[in-house]
Amino acid sequence: MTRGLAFDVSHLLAGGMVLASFMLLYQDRVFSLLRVFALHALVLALSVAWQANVQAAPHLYLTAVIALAFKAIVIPVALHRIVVRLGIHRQLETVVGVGPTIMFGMGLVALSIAVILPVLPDADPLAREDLAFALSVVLLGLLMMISRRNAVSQVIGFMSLENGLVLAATGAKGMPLVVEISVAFSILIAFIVIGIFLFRIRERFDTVDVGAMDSFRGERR
Amino acid sequence: MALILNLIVQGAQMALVLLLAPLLTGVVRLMKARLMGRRGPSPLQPYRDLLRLTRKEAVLAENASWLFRTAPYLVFAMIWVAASLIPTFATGLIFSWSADLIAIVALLGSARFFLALAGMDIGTSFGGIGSSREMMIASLAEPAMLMIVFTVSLVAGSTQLSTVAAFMQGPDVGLRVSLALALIGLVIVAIAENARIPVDNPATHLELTMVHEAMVLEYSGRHLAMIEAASALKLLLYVSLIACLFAPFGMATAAAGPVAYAAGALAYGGKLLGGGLLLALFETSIAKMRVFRVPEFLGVALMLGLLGLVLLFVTRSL
Amino acid sequence: MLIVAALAILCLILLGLCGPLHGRLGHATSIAYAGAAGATAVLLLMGLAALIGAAGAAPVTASLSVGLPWLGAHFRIDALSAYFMVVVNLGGLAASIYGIGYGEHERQPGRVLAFFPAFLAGMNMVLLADDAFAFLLSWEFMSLSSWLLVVANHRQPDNLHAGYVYLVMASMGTFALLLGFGLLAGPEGGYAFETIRAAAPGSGRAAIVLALALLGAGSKAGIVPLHAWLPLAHPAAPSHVSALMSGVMTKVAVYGFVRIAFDLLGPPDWWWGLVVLVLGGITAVMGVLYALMQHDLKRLLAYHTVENIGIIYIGLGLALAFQAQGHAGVAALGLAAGLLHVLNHSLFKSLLFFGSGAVLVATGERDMERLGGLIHRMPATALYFLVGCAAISALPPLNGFVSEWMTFQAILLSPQLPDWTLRFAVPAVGAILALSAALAATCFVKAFGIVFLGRPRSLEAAAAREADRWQLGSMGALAALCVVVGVVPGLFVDLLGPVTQLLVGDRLGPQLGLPWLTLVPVAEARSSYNGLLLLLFIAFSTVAPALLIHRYATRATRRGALWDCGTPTSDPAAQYSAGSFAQPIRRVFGAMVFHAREHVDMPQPGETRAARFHVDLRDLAWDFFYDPVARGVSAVAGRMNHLQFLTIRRYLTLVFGALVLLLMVLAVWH
Amino acid sequence: MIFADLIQIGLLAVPALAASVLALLPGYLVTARLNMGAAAVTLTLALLLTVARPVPGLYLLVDDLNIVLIVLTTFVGFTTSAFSASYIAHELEIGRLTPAYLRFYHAMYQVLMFAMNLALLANNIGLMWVAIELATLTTVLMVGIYRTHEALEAAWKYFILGSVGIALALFGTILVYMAARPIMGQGLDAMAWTGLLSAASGFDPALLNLAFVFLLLGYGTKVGLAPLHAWLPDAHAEGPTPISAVLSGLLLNVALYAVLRFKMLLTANAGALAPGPLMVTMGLVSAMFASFMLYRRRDIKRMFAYSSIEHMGIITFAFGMGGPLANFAGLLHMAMHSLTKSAIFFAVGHVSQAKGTQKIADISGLTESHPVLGWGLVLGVVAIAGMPPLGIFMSEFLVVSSSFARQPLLAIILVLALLIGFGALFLRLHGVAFGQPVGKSEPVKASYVPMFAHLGLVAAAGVYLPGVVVAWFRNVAELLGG
Repeated sequence: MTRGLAFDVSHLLAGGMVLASFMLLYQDRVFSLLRVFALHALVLALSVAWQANVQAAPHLYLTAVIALAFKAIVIPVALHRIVVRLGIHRQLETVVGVGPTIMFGMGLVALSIAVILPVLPDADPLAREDLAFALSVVLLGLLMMISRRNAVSQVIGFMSLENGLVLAATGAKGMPLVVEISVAFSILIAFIVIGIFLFRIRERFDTVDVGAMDSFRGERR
Repeated sequence: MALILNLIVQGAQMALVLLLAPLLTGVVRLMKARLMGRRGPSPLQPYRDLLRLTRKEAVLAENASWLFRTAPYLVFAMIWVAASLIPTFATGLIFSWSADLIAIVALLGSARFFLALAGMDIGTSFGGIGSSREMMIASLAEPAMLMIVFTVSLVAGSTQLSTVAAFMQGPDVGLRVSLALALIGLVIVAIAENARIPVDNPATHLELTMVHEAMVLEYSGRHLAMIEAASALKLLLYVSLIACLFAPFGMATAAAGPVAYAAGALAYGGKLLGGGLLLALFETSIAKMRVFRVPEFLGVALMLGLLGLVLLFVTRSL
Repeated sequence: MLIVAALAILCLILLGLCGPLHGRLGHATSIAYAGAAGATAVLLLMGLAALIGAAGAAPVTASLSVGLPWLGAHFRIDALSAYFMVVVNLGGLAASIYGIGYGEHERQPGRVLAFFPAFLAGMNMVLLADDAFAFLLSWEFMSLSSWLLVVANHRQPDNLHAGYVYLVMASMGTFALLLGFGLLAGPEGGYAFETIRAAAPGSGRAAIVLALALLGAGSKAGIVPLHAWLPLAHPAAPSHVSALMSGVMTKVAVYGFVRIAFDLLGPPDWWWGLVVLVLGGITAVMGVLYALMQHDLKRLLAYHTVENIGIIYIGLGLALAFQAQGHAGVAALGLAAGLLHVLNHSLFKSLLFFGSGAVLVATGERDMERLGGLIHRMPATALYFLVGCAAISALPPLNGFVSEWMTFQAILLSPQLPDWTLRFAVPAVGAILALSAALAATCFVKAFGIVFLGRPRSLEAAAAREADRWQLGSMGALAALCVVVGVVPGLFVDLLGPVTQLLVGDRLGPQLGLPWLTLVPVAEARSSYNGLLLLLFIAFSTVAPALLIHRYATRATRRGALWDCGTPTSDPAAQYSAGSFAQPIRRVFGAMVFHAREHVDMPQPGETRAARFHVDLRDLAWDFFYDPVARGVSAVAGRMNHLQFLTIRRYLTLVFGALVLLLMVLAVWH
Repeated sequence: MIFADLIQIGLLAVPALAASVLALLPGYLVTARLNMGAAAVTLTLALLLTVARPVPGLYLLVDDLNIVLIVLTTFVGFTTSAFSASYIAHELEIGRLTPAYLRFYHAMYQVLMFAMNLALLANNIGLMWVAIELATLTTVLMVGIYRTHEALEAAWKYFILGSVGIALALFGTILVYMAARPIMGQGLDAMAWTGLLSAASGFDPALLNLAFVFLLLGYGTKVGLAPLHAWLPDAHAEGPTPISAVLSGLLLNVALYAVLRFKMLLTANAGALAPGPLMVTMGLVSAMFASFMLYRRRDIKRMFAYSSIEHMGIITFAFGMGGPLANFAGLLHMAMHSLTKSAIFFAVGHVSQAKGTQKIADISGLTESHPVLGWGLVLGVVAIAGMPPLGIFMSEFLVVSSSFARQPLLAIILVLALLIGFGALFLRLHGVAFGQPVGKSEPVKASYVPMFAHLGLVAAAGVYLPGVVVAWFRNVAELLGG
């Protein structure tokens, strides 16, 4: 296996994740958002699997499987059902328009590249490129969380952020505990999803229940 | 022996001021009357008044306290001490160094303090008015006086009156703007402090603008006598002070002997007469002002004093 | 010597236990105050011994391995601290004795007992401290304990407000001093005063430290415009504590300033004196003007403390100015004047506060408009209070006059200064000093006249009872001391010799050997003052005429109704009131200094309601400084408060913003 | 050294075991005592650790820096368990907590102790991250334990913000590993503190910088630095008071400990960005912000939570300034703040039980109605406001004075923040502790021992620090460097 191929494929997959992140930002319907996220997770699973292959680290396959099964299938399906069950708005409510959001996202990508650039290239070009993409995915995930008002899209944002973390972790050659961390994160996300379901968060992250809680937020005014 | 002699001279000074004070008041009254075209009382009338008052029964208000009864004596004593500390016919008396010019000003302040308190003791509205206005006037007159003291002391390099008088007699004085300003200021202060026209009118009662008389309204008999004597002494004090500072000629020096002392006493008498005349002239030619014009009047004195002082500081450096 | 002092201080702190034990322990009040009196007496003796022995001897030093770990706590008694120990413990002793009687009237004595000895201990510790940490620790401990004393009577909202303002100002002052010491100690942390003295700061640094010292020690002392807390806090405390705070704690603040400005900072620049002088002048005149306008007896006294602090600072400023020009002798005069006034003020201000406490106990009133005629019901208190009034008004032959006289003498020597600004400033300050002295007399004619003279303005005042023997004893002793210091000032000026020697390198000539105990600061030809002779003269001239008249004229006296120009009224309300007494002065200075506004509400003819007259006075420091600051903080706090009510998404936006910002910093940094 | 290793394991095993046992046991008295007992054993083990220090292993490490915090953590853990015993009894009595939740509460308490011990002991940056995440999740669950709307919302907010923080910290951790790998090779070695520190000078500075930004923000969220603080006040206010005490007193410290460790890495690398200015800025922003926020608080626990933000800001500032004095002050402040703030929360817990409210406006005259409690609270606030002779005065003295000589402007900003905070604290204290007592006022059956033990220690430390402790702190201050 040539080094060039390994580089190109992982580059392609990481770039694919950034693209998927932008697609997430572009969506304005809940269900299509869920589908795009499944795609996001799928690309991640592929990327992780490719890293497992390249680094000859079989335990990474486990991570890939988790990503595929949990994030690409279980979570989207579960969220889909929650949306239906709780009667959540299918329309995504944005804070600023999609256009500016995407422009801002571009800026974030540029920023990630700018901060990664000074990293010495002799370290590991693979890691370096991966890192820039992972950082972009993380920042875009955060952007997703803050630019949408719906709880579901915020969860999706958080998960895409976390996908970026896994991408970075797998890109770091020989990093221990990657599997454990991805498991831990999956549990975290499960908590969030369960939380949304239990506390019946319909519209926003902000309140646990509609109505009474709106006035609260810490101290009654 | 020298000590006893010195003590005698000092005693003579005390007696002299005490004896001359009512006369000065009488002379001023007489001259004022003459200037106004009246015959006027004899210059000895104040002596008779005082003697009469001391022999009369004192009437005290029911709620008069011990302070009311002691204050006249205290006031009299303080002004008397202050007056005897000012060189009259001779400089360098034995106790002259026990209080300098600043202390003399402060002694007058003490006297005023107790008099003002006595004015409030009975709890009448007139007493309060008098005390309040007296203190207001004093609050401005005293700093003005101190500024003048400063000016004079800086010129002479001392706050000791004897030294100052000796210096003023000497050749180093010259004509100075500062001293002229100080003289004007001192006259203004003297007028205000002695409750003379235009600040106050010593001859009137039952006028809402009165100051000093309102304060002592409740006094009678021997207490009133002490207060009257103290007022007379105070007038004498200011005249002697002005004479000592700005017309120190004729004064005997320390331990100069009886002849010099007698000459000094004569000169002193002349100065008092002159001062009394000027005062009477001034008083007859001016009208009484409203009480709330007084601060402005005294403000002028304060400004003059300060101006003189600053000029002095500045010219000294040139 | 330091060990004994330390033990006495420890005793004081332990005495605080009487507070919580009050109720379980019989006589807790007496034990606490008697113990405090004993301890302060020991400390007083220590101070005196140190001061007398300070002439040629090296200062006593000691260090303990407490406080900052690698530094330890350093203590030292030199002439300066010994002198202030005398002042502080004299006041403390008097207050403790007074407290034995006064404490019985306390509503919640535990709250006072617990902190009163600690307050005394704190002040003594400040004087002994010889490193920045120990100094500030004691300083702030002093603030802390006095704050608790101010809020001892905590059920009155006014007291709480006073305590709050006090504590915040005290803390501001401590921080200022902390910064100052930080600058002096340098980044390596040479906090010992020994180290600081050795490493003289450059002129720029010294200037900053001086400013901070003025801010820190000045706020504690009550320099205008940092005085705002003082008239609130001092009256709020129980009266013997008011006496301590006003008479003694402000002196500890002066000590702090002297220690920094004269001892630690090295040789002064020429303009230091100017700044201190001008501040002192403003403080003196503003203090007394505000005092004149007060109708609350204790608040009047508190404002008057501000004036006296101004006088002390004028003395210190003169000393600094002269020292900068190398006139050590005159500097010693200015310093001695300031420091003597420290002692004097502590004596008469304590006395006056004790008197006001006695009045408070007897009538339950602090409002002068409801008092009057107390001289009949409380003759001894009245006499002592009168002595205090006369002394604070700088009347000869009492002590207040001596220190002001010395200050004037120092001012009169100022043509020796070469600098122009100083030449203009010094006479102006002299005028201000003269003005404030005269106004002080007015102020205390009002205080004594309204409270003790005239007829009672309320039933409480009419039913007043004389104070008990402890209170009277304490007041009597202070009054006697006022006379003693006024009559033999030479003794005390001599005591100050080692102090000025230490600080400006020169001292006034020995005074005690002079004939008739005269005070001659510079030369006899220049100026001299003899309180003793003056007292004798006055006594003679008072007694002799009185005797003569009684003997040879008449001593007949008749009591009758008051005359009042023929229109007497029996209603005490017709008397001159405190407000009307101050009215002429208010008209002269009112609009300028107090923003005074008079509102007259006169009913139309035929209406039956009463006419109303209301005067609105403002303290400019509040208007121009404190209120805006408070409003500013409140406004910012209100603005920021929205951040408590954001949605989670917005909080996330903040996180995101911080992240992006930091990343951009990183990108730019390369 | 087997003995020392055993102790080290015990420090983790005891809370873990206790947690599993407590999760099963019913009954208030037994569980509360067991909880205390376990905390006591942990404390004893921690104290033993100071004598017998184990050799650093692959996963665990005991050195000068963390031993201080371990002892502190276990001590406060123990005293809080004692406080919790009397606090929870009252909560059960009034029915705010049910026995089922009690089991959960005690188990979670021990899990939290386990997680914090693990975070402090970890010799592996990944392990530390896991431990802090665990601690966060545990506290999230505890904050929401009352199941009121407010509590749930606070927990939710904490959870979401904490999760994002955790994610950022993980990214930073990965970056550190990436920076270390070229030098130290793959595997666990490249994540162990022992190795990282000595080799840090050869790491890629750009990667380290990037890592630090993420770590500062990630763990900074846990520290409660503004503007990442939002979860903190609500979590403190709505959870059970013992948890507020542990949160403020310990968890914030643990998170700050993590930041400090990474700061040391950066300091050791010549090419990397100086971490000081970043920390100084965040510290100042936090202190200033929190000081202003103190003014408008109406809930007493939330107010003291903001005060914690302020103090974390001060500590971060101190460490950011660096140098032996400021570092010493920072460490001292950490210890003193833990003790004081938890003591305050003990007092506040009893107060809110006695008055039946946490609203400041409804509490007044405490020193009269509940003298011991009231004066305890006054002492606590006096201590936290930095007045002598209490410990925080010493640390603030050192921070302010040493930084003014170096960076006058920064010191002035800090002083302003301190002063503004001071004003707010005493404004509220006056209302709470003094004045006419109003409202309901039940006698409290409280154990004051933990509160006064803490305050006693703080008071003693303000006057005298034992030589051992000083030597310790100075060592660590030296380690932390500029």
